[in-house]
Amino acid sequence: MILQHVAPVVSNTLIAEGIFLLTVEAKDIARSVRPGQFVNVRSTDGSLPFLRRPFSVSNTRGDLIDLMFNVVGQGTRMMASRRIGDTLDVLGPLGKPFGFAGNFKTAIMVGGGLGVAPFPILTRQLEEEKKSLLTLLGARSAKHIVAKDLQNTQIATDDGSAGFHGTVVALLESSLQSKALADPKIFGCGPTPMLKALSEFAQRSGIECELSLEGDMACGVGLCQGCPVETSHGSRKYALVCVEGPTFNCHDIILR
Amino acid sequence: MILQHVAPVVSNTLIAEGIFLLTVEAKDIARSVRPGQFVNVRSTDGSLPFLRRPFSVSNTRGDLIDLMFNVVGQGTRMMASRRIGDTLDVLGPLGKPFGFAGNFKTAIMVGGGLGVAPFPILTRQLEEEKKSLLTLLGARSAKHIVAKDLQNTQIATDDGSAGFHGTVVALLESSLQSKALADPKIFGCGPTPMLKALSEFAQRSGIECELSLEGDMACGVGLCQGCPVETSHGSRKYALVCVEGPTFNCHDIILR
Amino acid sequence: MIKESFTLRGVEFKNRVLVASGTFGYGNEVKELVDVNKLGGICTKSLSWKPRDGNPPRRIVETPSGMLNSIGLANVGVEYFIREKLPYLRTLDTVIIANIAASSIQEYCDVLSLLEQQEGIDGYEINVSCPNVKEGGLSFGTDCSKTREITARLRTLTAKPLIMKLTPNVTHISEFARAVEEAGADAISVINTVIGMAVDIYKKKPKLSTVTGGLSGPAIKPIALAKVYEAAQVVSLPIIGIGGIMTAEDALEFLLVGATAVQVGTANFIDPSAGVKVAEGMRSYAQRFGVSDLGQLVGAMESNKEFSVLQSWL
Amino acid sequence: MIKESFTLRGVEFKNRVLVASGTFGYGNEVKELVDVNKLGGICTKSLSWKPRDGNPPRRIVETPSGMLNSIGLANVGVEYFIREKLPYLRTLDTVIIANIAASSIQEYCDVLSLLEQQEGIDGYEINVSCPNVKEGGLSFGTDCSKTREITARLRTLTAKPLIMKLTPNVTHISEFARAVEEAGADAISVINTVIGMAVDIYKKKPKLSTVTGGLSGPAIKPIALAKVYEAAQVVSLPIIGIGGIMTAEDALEFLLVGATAVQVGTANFIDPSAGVKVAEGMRSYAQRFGVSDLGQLVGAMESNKEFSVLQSWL
Ligand SMILES: Cc1cc2nc3c(=O)[nH]c(=O)nc-3n(C[C@H](O)[C@H](O)[C@H](O)COP(=O)(O)OP(=O)(O)OC[C@H]3O[C@@H](n4cnc5c(N)ncnc54)[C@H](O)[C@@H]3O)c2cc1C
Ligand SMILES: Cc1cc2nc3c(=O)[nH]c(=O)nc-3n(C[C@H](O)[C@H](O)[C@H](O)COP(=O)(O)OP(=O)(O)OC[C@H]3O[C@@H](n4cnc5c(N)ncnc54)[C@H](O)[C@@H]3O)c2cc1C
Ligand SMILES: Cc1cc2nc3c(=O)[nH]c(=O)nc-3n(C[C@H](O)[C@H](O)[C@H](O)COP(=O)(O)O)c2cc1C
Ligand SMILES: Cc1cc2nc3c(=O)[nH]c(=O)nc-3n(C[C@H](O)[C@H](O)[C@H](O)COP(=O)(O)O)c2cc1C
Ligand code: FES
Ligand code: FES
Repeated sequence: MILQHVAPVVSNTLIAEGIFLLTVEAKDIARSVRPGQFVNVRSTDGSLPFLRRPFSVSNTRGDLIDLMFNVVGQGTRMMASRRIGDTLDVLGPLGKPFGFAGNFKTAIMVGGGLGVAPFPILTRQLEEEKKSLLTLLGARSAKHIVAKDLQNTQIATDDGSAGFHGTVVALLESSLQSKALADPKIFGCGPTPMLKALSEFAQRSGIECELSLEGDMACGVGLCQGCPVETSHGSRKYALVCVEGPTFNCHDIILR
Repeated sequence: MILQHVAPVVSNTLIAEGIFLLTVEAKDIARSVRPGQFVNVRSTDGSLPFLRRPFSVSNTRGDLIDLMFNVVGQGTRMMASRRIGDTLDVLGPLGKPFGFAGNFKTAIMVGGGLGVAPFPILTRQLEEEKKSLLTLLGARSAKHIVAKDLQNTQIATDDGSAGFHGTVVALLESSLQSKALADPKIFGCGPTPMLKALSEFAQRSGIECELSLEGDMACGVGLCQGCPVETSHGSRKYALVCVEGPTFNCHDIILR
Repeated sequence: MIKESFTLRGVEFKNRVLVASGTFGYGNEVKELVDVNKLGGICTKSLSWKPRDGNPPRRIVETPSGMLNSIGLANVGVEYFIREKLPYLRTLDTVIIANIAASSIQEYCDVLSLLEQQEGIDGYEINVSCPNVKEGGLSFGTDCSKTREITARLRTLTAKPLIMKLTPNVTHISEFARAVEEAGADAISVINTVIGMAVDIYKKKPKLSTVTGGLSGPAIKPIALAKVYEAAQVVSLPIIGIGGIMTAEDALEFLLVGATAVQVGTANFIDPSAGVKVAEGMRSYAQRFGVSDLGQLVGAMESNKEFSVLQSWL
Repeated sequence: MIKESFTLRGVEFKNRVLVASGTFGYGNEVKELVDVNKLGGICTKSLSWKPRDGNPPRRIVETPSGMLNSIGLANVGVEYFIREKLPYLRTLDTVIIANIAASSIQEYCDVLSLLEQQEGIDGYEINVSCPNVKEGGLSFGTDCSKTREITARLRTLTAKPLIMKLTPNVTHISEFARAVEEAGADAISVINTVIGMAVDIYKKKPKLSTVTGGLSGPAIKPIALAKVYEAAQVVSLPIIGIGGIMTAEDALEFLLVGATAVQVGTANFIDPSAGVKVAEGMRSYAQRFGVSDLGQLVGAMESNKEFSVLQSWL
C-alpha cells in the first residue's frame, strides 16, 4: 500500500563529509516499509527540483523514518537545508524489498558510497532472522564513511585513508579468501560499476546475491516506463527498477 | 553606479498582515540610494523564482537597507522565508529618484497598499529639506497598515476598519477641501488604478505630482525594453519604467 | 451544482480532466493512491500491435521545469492489453480512451480493429508522433497528408470518438488540425511532447540513449497554449489541451484559449492524484466566480483582435 | 594558455561567448556593472530602418524556468543607432554584430547598406523572425525560400560576416540551415525564441498585449540543443548556439552538439555579467580537463549513430 505523507522533519544532521541523516515522521510508511524499499521525496514548499528524488529508507524507529543522503545536486541540497519544523512530501514505501530466499546463514552486506543507506534497517531484519552478519563498506576516504547501526563492519577506501586500500569488492574477495563463510548470501547496494563487479564476483564464486540498483526515475511507481534494467532471461528485454526492483537477484539482470 | 551585492540578511520581521520588513547589509547601495530608487532581488540559493523582483528601498541605516514587502507570490514567499544568516542577491540602486523640482513647501505623500514602502526614506530627505509633511495611507483594512517612520499620518481603509472609510485619493480630496496647504507637492506610490486617480486629481487641482509606478520588469536596468509606460508628449510613445522611472512627473505619462 | 461534464460523439465525460497517455500506465498502477473514478477519463499508454521493449536506458532526464523522455513506446502490445489490462479498466467508472501508436498505417488500422471487437473501450486517441518506417523514420505527425490519411482510414473503422493527437513539432499546427477535421476526426489532442535533448558534458554523450527525446512539463506550457490557441482559430472540433498542466489554474488557461478538456501528464509523476486535484480546483474556481457550467469558459478569453498569432514581433 | 578564440570570415572573436540580441541593449546600459570587453562579442538589439515604439504593455511574463516577451522590436532605428550608440560601441575591444530586423526584403537591404558605410561594425546578424508585411504578417523565418532570398540579397551587399538567425518555429530547421548556407551565409544563429503564450485566468485575457510572444530561458534549452544538433548534421558552416544558457555547463552542451560559439540571452536579465561568467567557466572546464583549444569540443559529442534526430519514438 503506497502512501503519501507531508512528513514533518524531526532532525537533520551532518554525519560525514557531505552526508546527512534526515529523520521525518511518516507513521504509515515507517510501520510498513521493509529493507530495500525506498521513498520518493519532494519539497512541500515548491522549491526545486522538479521531479521527486528516490531514497532508500535507512532505518525506522516507531513512526519515524531515516533517510541517509549525499549532497550531489538540487534535490539533495534542498533536503540538506530542511530544518526541524519544515516538512517533506514523501511517497512510499516503494519497490520490492530485498529477497531473503535461500537457506543462507551468513549475510554479507556490501555497500559502495551511500549504498550503505539501506543497511541499518536490513541489519535489524537479518538479526531478527538470526543470521550471521558481515558488513563491508567502500568509500572514497575515511571522511566519507558512515557505519552507524551496523554489525561486524570492515572498511575499504579508495585512498587508503581507512581500512583496506582498494575497492569494496576487492575487500570482499580478500576476506573470503582468508576465511570461508558458512552458507553466505550477498546483499549489495551502490553505484552501478561496483554492483557490476560484485555481481560478476558472486556469479563466479557461486554465491547468492541480491542487488539494490540506483538509476534515473521519473515517477517511482510504474507510470512512466522510465527506469529500465536489462533482464538476462524471459521474454521481456527490460524490467522496471521502480516496481520490479530496486532489488534484483543478480542472475536476473544484466548491468552495463 | 549600479552594484551587485550578496547581501546578508540582518533581520526579517512580520510587521502587518502578510507584510514583512527585511533588512540586509548592502553597504554601497545603502550609501548611495536616494528616495524612490529600487533594488532588484533574487535568491542566492537558486530557489525560485526565475527572474529578479523589484522592491523600493524603504529606508537605510548605515550599511543596511530595509525592504518592505507583501507576500503575493513565489518571489515574496522566498523572501519571507529568509532568516538571519541567509543571503539575498541584490542589484541596485536602480531607477530615477523622486523629483524635488519646484518650490513646494508641503510634501503630501500618498501611498496605496505597499506604496508606503519608499516613504520612510523619502520622509527623511524631505525633513532634511525642511518641508512640511502630510502622509496619507490607504489599505484594505486596519490590519494592513504600516505607518512606521512617517510623519503626520492619516489613514484610509477600504472596509472602514481604521480612519477614513474609502480610497486614499478620496481622503486626499477631503483633506484638502477642509484645509488648504501652502505650496503642496504630491508624491504618490501604489497600484496603477490608484495612481491614475491620483494623477487625475493632481492635474485637476493644479498640484505638482510625482508618481512611482509598479509594473512588470525582466531586467530592471534597461536591457530588455520590457517595462514601457505611455508618454504624454515628445516623439517617443513609451518610456522605460526601470531606467526613466519608476518615478515620473504625472504630466509626462499616461496611465491606463 | 456546477456542470463539469462534456460529451464527445455521445460519450459523456464526467469532468474535463483526463490523464495523458504514457503518464498513467494502464490505470491500475496507482489505484491505491488515487480515486481514478474521479477523473474525466484515462488515456492508456500507447498500444502497438506487438509488445515493444522500448529504448535502452537512459530514458529520463530532468530539465529546467520539465523532463525529457525517450521511452520508445514501451508497451505490452494490444493483445496482452486486452487480456490483462482491459478487464480492470472495464470495472472503472470513467471514460477509457485507448491510445494507439504504430509504424505503418496498416498497423494503426489493425490495432484499432482488434480493439473495436472488445467491450470497455470508449474511444481512441491516435498518437501520430511515431516514425513512419516506410519513409525512413520520418514522423507521420509532421506529414500533413499522412496524418489526414490515417484519420480517414480509421474513421471508416469506428463509430466511437476518434481523437487525433497532434505533435507540436511543425510550423503550423493549424494545418494539421484542419486536415484531421476534414478527414472526420471527432477531436484533437494538443500537444504531444516537444523534441529536445540534453548532453552530459563530462561523458561527452547525449544523456538520452536515443540522443533526442520528448520534452514535457511546465517548461512547455506556454508553447502548448499557443498551439491550442492557433488550432482553435481554424477548427470547430473540440480540442483537448495538454502540456505542462500542474494545477487547476493551468488547466483553466487551456480552457480559456479554446480547449474543451485537458489532459494531465508529467504532473502525475510528481503527484499521481494531480488529475483529480486539477478537476477539484476547476470546480472551486467555478464556484468562486459563479460559473455554472465549465463549458462557458471554453474559448472565453477576450483578446485584442488587432494582433494575430503570427504577427507578434519579437 | 587555453585557446578560446575563433574566427569568422576573418573576424576574430576573443572567446566563444556573445551576448544575444535584445538582451543587452546597445552595450552601454550596464557598462558600470560588466566588463564588456571580456565578451566574445555583442549582438545589438535588432535595428530597423525607422525607430519602432514596440508593443503596448504588458511585454514580459515570467513562465516556469523562462519568460515570454513581446517587445515588438522596440528600437531606436538605424540612423539614431549610428549617431548615438555606435560611437560608444566603437570604443570597445570586442566584436560588434549589428542585428537587423525588417518588414520587407528591401528594408533589410537598406539597413545593411547604411551600416556598411560606417566604421565599427564587424558583422551582421539577420533576424528573420519578423512579419513579412507583404505576406499578411507571416514570418519570413518560417518561409524557406524567403529566408534564402534575404540571405542571397544581403550577401551581395557585404563582405563582412553574415549570420542568419533562424527561428525554431519550423518543422525542419535543417532545411533552413541548408538554404542559407547555399545562399552564402557565413554562419547561423540557432535559436530565436519559441512561440508561446500565457493567460490571466482572472481577467480572462492573454497576459501579453499581443496574445502570443517569444519564449526564452532555461525552459527552451533542450529544444535549442536539439535544433542546433539537427542543423549541425546537414551544414558545415559555423553555428552559434542560443537558448537558455545560464552557465558554462549549458554553453558546453551547445559546443558538444556542434555549436562553434554561443550567445547568452535571458540570463543577462538576472545577472548582467552572465556572459562573462560563462566564458570564465568554459575556460575552467578546459583547464580542468586538459582541453587546449575550446574548438576541440565543437561537435565532439559521441553518439549512437543507430538513432537519428527523427527516430526517437516517444
Ligand atoms: C531506489 C534508489 C534509492 C536511492 N537511495 C539513495 C540513498 O539512500 N541515499 C542517497 O544519497 N542516494 C540514493 N539514491 C540516489 C539519489 O536518488 C540521487 O543521489 C539523488 O536523486 C540526487 O538528486 P539531486 O537532485 O541532489 O542531484 P541531481 O541534480 O539529480 O544530480 C546532480 C548531478 O550530479 C550527478 N550525480 C548524481 N548522483 C551523483 C553521484 N553520486 N556522483 C556524482 N554525480 C552524481 C547527476 O547525474 C547530475 O548531473 C537512490 C536512488 C535510487 C534509484
Ligand atoms: C519599481 C518597483 C518597486 C516595487 N516596490 C515594492 C515594494 O517596495 N514592496 C512590495 O511589496 N512590492 C513592490 N513592488 C511590487 C513587487 O515587485 C511585486 O509584488 C513582486 O514582484 C511580486 O513577486 P512575487 O514573485 O511574490 O509574485 P508573482 O509570483 O510575480 O505574482 C504572483 C501573482 O500575483 C499577482 N500579483 C502580483 N502582485 C499582486 C498584488 N499586489 N495583488 C494581487 N496580485 C498580485 C501577479 O500578477 C501574479 O499572478 C515593486 C515593483 C516595482 C516595479
Ligand atoms: C514518460 C512519458 C511517456 C509518454 N508516452 C506517451 C505515449 O505513449 N503516447 C502518447 O501519445 N503520448 C505520450 N506522452 C506524451 C504525453 O501524453 C503528453 O502529451 C505530454 O507529456 C505533454 O503533457 P505534459 O507536459 O502534461 O506531460 C508521454 C509523455 C511522457 C512524459
Ligand atoms: C526580451 C527579449 C528581446 C529580444 N529581442 C530580440 C531582438 O531584437 N532580435 C533578435 O534577433 N532576438 C531577440 N531576442 C531573442 C534572443 O536574442 C535569443 O535568441 C532568445 O532569447 C533565446 O536565448 P535565451 O534563452 O538565452 O534568451 C530577444 C529575447 C528576449 C528575451
Ligand atoms: S520510474 Fe516511472 S516507471 Fe519506474
Ligand atoms: S525591465 Fe528591462 S528595460 Fe526595464
